[in-house]
Amino acid sequence: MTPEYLLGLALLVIGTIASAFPRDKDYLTRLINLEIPGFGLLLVMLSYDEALALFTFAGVSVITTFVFVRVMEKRGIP
Amino acid sequence: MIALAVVAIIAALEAVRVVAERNTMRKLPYLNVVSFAITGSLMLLLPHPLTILACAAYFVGSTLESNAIASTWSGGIRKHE
Amino acid sequence: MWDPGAWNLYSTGMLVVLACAVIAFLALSRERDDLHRLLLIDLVEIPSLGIIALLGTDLAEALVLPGLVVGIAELLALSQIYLLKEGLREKPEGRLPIEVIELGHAPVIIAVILVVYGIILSGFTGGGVAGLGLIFFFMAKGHRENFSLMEAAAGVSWAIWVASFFVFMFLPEYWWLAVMGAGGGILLKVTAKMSLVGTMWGKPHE
Amino acid sequence: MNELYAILFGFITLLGGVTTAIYRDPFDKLISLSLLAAGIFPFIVDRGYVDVAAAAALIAPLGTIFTLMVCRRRARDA
Repeated sequence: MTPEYLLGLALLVIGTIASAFPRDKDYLTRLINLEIPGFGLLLVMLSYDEALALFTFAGVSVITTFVFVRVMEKRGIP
Repeated sequence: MIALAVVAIIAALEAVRVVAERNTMRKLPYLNVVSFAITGSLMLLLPHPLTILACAAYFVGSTLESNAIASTWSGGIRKHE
Repeated sequence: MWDPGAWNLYSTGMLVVLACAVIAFLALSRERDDLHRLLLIDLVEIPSLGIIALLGTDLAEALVLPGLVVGIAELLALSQIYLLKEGLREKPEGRLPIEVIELGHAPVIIAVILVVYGIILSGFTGGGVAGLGLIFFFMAKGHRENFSLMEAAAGVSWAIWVASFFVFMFLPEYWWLAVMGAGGGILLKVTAKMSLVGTMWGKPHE
Repeated sequence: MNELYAILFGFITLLGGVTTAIYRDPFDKLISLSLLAAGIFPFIVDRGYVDVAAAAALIAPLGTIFTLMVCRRRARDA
């Protein structure tokens, strides 16, 4: 019963709900809320000692953010 | 041991103050205090030479982050056009 | 049969993560807007990776990495398709108007640290980290792109990869060399591709 | 990790996660997100992954900076 594991699951649930049904339904809110389950998954991976996966996930999630920001900048915020 | 407890309690209290503050700009000093406290607790948690590196990275990263937030909030650099 | 002993930490976590995946799929099925759907696809990916991560062995680590590779490739392709479908062609204005980014040396230092660190890590992980540093640098400081150099890098990485494959096949006693070659090849390839993403930012240069 | 520290840092993490989910202003959300990240690093270091912590500490602000570009766009339009 490690604290990392419980915290990670809690963040995963909070983030998923917040991102699936956000309060203001616009792109920016969803993009920022998407980072919460990311951190939750990071903690779950940490509690299972998967260091390499953790590393890669941290890098890839920021690249994902960049791709979304690029699309949003091209589209313009409605 | 007592030092770590003090630093961690300070971090938690200032985190509450960040949340309790309504003004966006006034949140940032409290956020800085939190990141200073976290930097200190990182060093006290694992006294090892490599931890200094992690502390420095976290310090630089969090300062850059709050600077970027503050700079964007105030409108960024004025463009002459 | 229901067995109370089976409800250990692992099963509970699996149930929670599956519930998250169901919530994400529910939101995805009710969403109509395309960009929102793209964001929700990314949300679905996270609990799915969590299910794999809960296996908790080296197998999980070996399965998470391809999942991430496929995820980022899929996202790049889908976002490009979305942009083409909507007919959005103009490039966004480059450069961040943030003082710490534009006036200071922070982007250079952070990019250099990340690239050096990525080279030490090697493999896909190192490629991702180094590519991230290059993206940040290109985005913050602008770029004079030299696409032929990147094509050359991709070609060289291909060649290193095939060569190390042949070393694995015909000279198995030099396996260490082959592993290093393959890791370096992937590093070069992923870094080149990721920095290409960074150069898509900024004003058109013609 | 001692229970006291687990509770304190877990409290910071959860506070950051919940407030990121419920705030509406994007800048408030980003500040809460950096609070969430601040709560996570002691857990990473406590497991002994100092290298992961160093890399994650440099990577996490990049995500925020990328997200700020969309915020800037919206602030200028409004």
